[in-house]
Amino acid sequence: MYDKEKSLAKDFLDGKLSRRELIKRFGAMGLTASSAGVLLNMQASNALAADFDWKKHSGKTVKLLLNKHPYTDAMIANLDNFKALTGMDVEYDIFPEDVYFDKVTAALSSGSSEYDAFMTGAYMTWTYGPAGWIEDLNEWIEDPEKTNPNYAWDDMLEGVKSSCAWNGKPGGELGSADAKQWCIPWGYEQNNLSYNAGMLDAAGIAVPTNIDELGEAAAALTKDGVYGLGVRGSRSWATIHPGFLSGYANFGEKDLNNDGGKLSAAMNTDVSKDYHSKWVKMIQDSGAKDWATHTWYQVGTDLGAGKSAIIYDADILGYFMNGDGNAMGGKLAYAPFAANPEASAPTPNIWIWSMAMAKASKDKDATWQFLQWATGPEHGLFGATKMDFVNPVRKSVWADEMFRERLNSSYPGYVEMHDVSAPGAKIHFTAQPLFFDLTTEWASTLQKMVANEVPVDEGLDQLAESVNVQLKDAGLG
Amino acid sequence: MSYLEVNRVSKHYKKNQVLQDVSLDVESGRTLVLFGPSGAGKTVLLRIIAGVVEPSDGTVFIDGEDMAPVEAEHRGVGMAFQNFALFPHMTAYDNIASPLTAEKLPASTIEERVQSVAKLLKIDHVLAQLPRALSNGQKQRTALSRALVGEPPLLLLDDPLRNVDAKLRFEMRLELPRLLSGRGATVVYVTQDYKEAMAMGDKIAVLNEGRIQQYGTPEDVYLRPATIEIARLFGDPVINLFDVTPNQGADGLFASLSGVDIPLPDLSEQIAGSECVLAVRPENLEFVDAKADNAIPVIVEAETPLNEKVITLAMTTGGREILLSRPAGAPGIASGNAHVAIKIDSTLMFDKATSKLLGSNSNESNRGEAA
Amino acid sequence: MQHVSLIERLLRGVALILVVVFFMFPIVWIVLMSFQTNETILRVPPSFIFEPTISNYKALITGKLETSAASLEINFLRNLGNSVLLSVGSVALALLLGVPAAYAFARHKFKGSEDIAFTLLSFRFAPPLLVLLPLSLYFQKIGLADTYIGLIWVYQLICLPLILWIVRGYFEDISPDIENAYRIAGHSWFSTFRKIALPLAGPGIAAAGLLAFIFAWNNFIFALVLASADKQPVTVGALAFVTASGIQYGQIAAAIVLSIAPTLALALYAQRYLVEGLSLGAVKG
Amino acid sequence: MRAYPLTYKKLTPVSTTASKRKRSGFISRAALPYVLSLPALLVCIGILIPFFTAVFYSLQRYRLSQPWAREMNWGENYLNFLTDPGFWATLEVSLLYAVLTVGLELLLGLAIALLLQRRSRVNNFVSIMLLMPLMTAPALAALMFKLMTNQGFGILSYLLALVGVDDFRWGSSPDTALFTVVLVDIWVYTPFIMILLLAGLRSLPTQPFEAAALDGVPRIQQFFRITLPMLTPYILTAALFRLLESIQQFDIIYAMTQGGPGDTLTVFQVEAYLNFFQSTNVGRSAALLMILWAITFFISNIFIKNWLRLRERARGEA
Repeated sequence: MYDKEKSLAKDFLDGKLSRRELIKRFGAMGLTASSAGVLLNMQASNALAADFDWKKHSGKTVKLLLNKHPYTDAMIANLDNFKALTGMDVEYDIFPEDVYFDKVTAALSSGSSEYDAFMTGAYMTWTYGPAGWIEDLNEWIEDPEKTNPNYAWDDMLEGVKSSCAWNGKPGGELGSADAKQWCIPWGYEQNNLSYNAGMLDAAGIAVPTNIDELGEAAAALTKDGVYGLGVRGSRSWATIHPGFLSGYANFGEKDLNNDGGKLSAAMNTDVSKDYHSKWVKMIQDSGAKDWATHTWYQVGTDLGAGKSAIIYDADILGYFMNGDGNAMGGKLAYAPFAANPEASAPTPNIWIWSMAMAKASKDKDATWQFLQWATGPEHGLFGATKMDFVNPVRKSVWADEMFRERLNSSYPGYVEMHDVSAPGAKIHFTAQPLFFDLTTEWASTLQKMVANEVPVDEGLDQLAESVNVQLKDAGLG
Repeated sequence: MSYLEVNRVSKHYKKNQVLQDVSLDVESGRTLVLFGPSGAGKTVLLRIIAGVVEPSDGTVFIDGEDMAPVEAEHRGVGMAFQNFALFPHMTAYDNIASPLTAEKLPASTIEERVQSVAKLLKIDHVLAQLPRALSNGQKQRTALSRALVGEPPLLLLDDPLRNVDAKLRFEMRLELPRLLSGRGATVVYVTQDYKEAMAMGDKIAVLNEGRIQQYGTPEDVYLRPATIEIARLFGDPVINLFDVTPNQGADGLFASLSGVDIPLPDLSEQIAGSECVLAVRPENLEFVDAKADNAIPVIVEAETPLNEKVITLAMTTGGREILLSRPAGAPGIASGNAHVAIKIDSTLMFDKATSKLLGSNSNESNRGEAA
Repeated sequence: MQHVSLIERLLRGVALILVVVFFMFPIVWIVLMSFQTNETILRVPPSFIFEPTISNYKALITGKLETSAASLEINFLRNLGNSVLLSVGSVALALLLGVPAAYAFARHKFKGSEDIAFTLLSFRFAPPLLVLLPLSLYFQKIGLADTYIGLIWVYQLICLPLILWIVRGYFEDISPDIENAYRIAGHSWFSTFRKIALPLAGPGIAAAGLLAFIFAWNNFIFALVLASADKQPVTVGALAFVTASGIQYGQIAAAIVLSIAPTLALALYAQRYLVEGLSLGAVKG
Repeated sequence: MRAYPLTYKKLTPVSTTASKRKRSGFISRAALPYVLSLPALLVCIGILIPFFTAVFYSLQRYRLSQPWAREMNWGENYLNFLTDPGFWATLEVSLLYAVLTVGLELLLGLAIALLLQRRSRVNNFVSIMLLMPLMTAPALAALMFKLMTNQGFGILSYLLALVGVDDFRWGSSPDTALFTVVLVDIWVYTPFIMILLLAGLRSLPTQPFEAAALDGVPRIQQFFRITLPMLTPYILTAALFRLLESIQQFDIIYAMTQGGPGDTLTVFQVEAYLNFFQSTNVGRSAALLMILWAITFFISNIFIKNWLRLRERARGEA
């Protein structure tokens, strides 16, 4: 690190320089905005150091298992600061997303102590937690000896934070008082609409505000080789959790009933059947032809390539597809979406990329040192403003003017969409260990419905019956 | 002193008995012929001697030493295979040189000895060729050269003339005894051809169904075959066999053949009244006048002149086929009715039930049987 | 050769062209794709006319790709190196272990040899997942997890039975007399094995080795389950271009091309062994 | 024929005296085969241990996410299959897939091998070209076909649309999913069969064909009466290798459709993989794989018995 740059950054933090002036001077020195950000963050980290013994685990190494993801890129870009701050070293293994979770399961189930911490989603902790592979992080968060005073745990978005906490009891409410913090939110995704503004304008179609309008709009937009609505459809839990469950939850529907710890299927109600019918028809009329193999990346690229008009999926897909490398880059817009016409606000189900600590880790305190930095406010702000660390999970980042401004300028409606739907955003699934069994079967049932292999109501009854059998089998029903 | 001794060797593969209690010995510098039909166990016995097959039971001694713990490569044996077994990826030269390279002899010595043996066998012009480029005769000579080149004290030749054409076989049959006798090696020679056996062997061991049937000099085997089977195998055309039941007459033993009473020579055994087989070699039958003693009436069916002899097929009145052989040029009858007589002193008598030769102490020369 | 009519020759020609088109088209298409940017790949209708770019290959080789959204770090060359190391190592070990064993099974019919040979072969057909998962536990305990040695060992599951089975057939096809002759000529069994059996079974060993190499190269799941990112082969590495910020189709294509190239080069080199070598030995009755 | 003068020099015999004879080496003759095969066996035994662990797992009620409920339930995982329609669907689609792919690949492979039988520059070149798909890892081949069948920019979808089939959904429709994965399988593995059969064809002796041609036997009959029977051992080997791999297919199906759409392609390994990695239901996963192993063992047993018999017969004739 160069002294000149360092002193500039220090001046800025001390209030001797304006931000504009700082960036100008950095620019004069040939630094890009993002590396300038790294420098800045470094100084901010140094400022942190005064209040907390960051050097306590100096010389130690933590090893991470990471998914190939912009969050990972952002973290690695800032990693030198962590090393400087703590004197620790960080090693990491990055796996492609297609195989990432299988790799995690393989590593954890083998009892490997190779990885101290890893990226995960909240759903996965419903397996990892009971299996005894990960730690309850409350132990560290609540210990002032181990957690720096500026960590600001309460700064985390409430719905996101509590979605990562579960008491381990099948059907137990997320974020309950006795819940264990299995992982720390890192970045998250709400499921709303991202759409091709040009296409909607050209067709004279208003942004749909409920599922019926969405169906109509999608049908009207399906023409000239473009299909109206992009949603996932592969035979996987991933098909259920984004738009589909967000809309489903908006009707007040649940996946499972919890009768005093006894779980049973709840997806064969009349309302659910109605919702399923609309969903299936929407895909049949205006979905991708190869919907049944679509995972998140086909949904995203099709929107980015101008092959679909609207997606009801993760907001960050729309975010990334608005970038320069895409045919439709800069032409996308965003809107919150409440599927139920009678609902007052959207209730997006969320996906949370989080960090968890492996129980097999040999030095958990040192690992926590890394985790609190990686999920702390400074790195969050750095990632959100300098890199593509969207969506951030901290209120303070969302309140940051520079961040809001940056989004508003190139991603119209994105911030508003987030603000509107954030209060209702949480995991709407019932936490229980059969999550993947049931959602995979659910996805498979949807595929059969879309292929007209089974009528919607019959399919749901069959699904419910099978789910009940499996729950009983596993001692949950 | 016997150089090679095979002592009560047996070999079986699972339940299949290939050799049973075989014993042999060959004196130093002599040639033993192992004779027998295919499947008799000759090749297996040879491999046991060479050390590439282990006997199930019994011992092989070479030069007085028990070979059981000695690997093939240390037995000092040269072997030529019926199928030649040349190394297909080596030139004829390297093939022949292989026993010498094993001895780690200097290249010049190897060269000299290979050339020498190749010249001897007239293949020195094809030494650079791979076996697939050689004619069958050249292959055979290469294989033989390979067996000879190391001057092994014991040579095992497994029917080396089997897979070569008739002309070459004829030539080699003349050539081989000279080659071998000059080298002072002890030889075990396997063949299915009785003439080869007679020509090559100082002694012949007749092997059949895994047992030694007879062990003796070529004359022994030809003149006093131990069994009907051996009598049939040795001799061309094949020996005539007549089922007879000898009776004791006033003048001694006689047998009735096509209604003619034929006097039989005296034998040590009492055979009167028991079923026997009278064996007469074709050359011991002759055409006679109808009035001659013991003339048997026959009808001549066909005559086949060969170079040095004439074979006649005739039928007795009882419907039995008999073969006669006479030197070419000797008088005979080409067709129609005729009479033949048996040179009675040259006949052989076998016990029909056991098929063993009667009237001779054949056991004496058959150690396999005696054991 | 029998007389072939003009019509038949014509039909044969057409059939041959169809076959070549069917099997080569995807490869050609992928090669073309590897010289395009995402933008031209995603163009409708697809077109054979485009401005070729080597940026995909450059990205793979330099390990860095700048996109609008993010700078991707790619370690594809490392994946390629891992594939080479794992495949070569596994085949070498499998040959080292398998050829002598195949020789033993072929030449020395010993008690239970047939059963052992069959058991070994049946491993080739055990579902890999079945052993892989418990194996990861044991590897953890004995320290073989995440090591090349451990991986090469597991790769024996694919390579060893294949080599054993094919090479054994070749040894059996060599007349025992040829080896006996060499022994009797005064050479030890080992020198017989080396100078006679090995050279004569050479084409078969080469063919079996080549097949084993292909199967090892194409394996996907072993390294994924058992090793860390720095030991992953190309089959896993090629998936790295699918990220939240977009799929790099051109690079996937370039990665596929690069991952086929080494095996193809090897196959070109050893082609005669493959066709001619397989015509003897195990495949034969 | 002239008799040769025996001018051969008398040289020192190779081994003369018994005392000089060396005994066998330190490895005795009986032990040799065991010594040679031992390393290979040891390596395999290392893989045997996990195998038995897997058998043990298959007899347990064992979910990683419910460690407290882990217990031996003996054959229950297997018994449950009897009443589990999912299992029977798995069995059916696995067998169907195997029979379809192997059958088609054998036909196609044989046809191509016959086309290329004659040694010529063109044929050799083509046979090398055809090796390329085999060199492509199935996982990557599936990826290639996924790109080519993409509804947006996929060349195959585009070409189909050009000829008027504009609603062909490849792996995304239950009607065409099986076709699609079988197509990929054929693309990857037909060259394997082709190369084995080509090797076989080229090694057939020519005499029977010449004799048949002289006798005026029509070529079709020559094929069925001579070529096919003589090629049988090759066909068996190729079929065995392919059948056992095909019934265990994972890479292609998982990469193309993850077993979907619906439950169309939930073959054994895909189902077992999902059972382990997503549901972490180790007991069921292991039991599924054990059944699969039993099937492959059974098939290979039959094949190899036949193969050995054919081999013996071929030896006997030789």
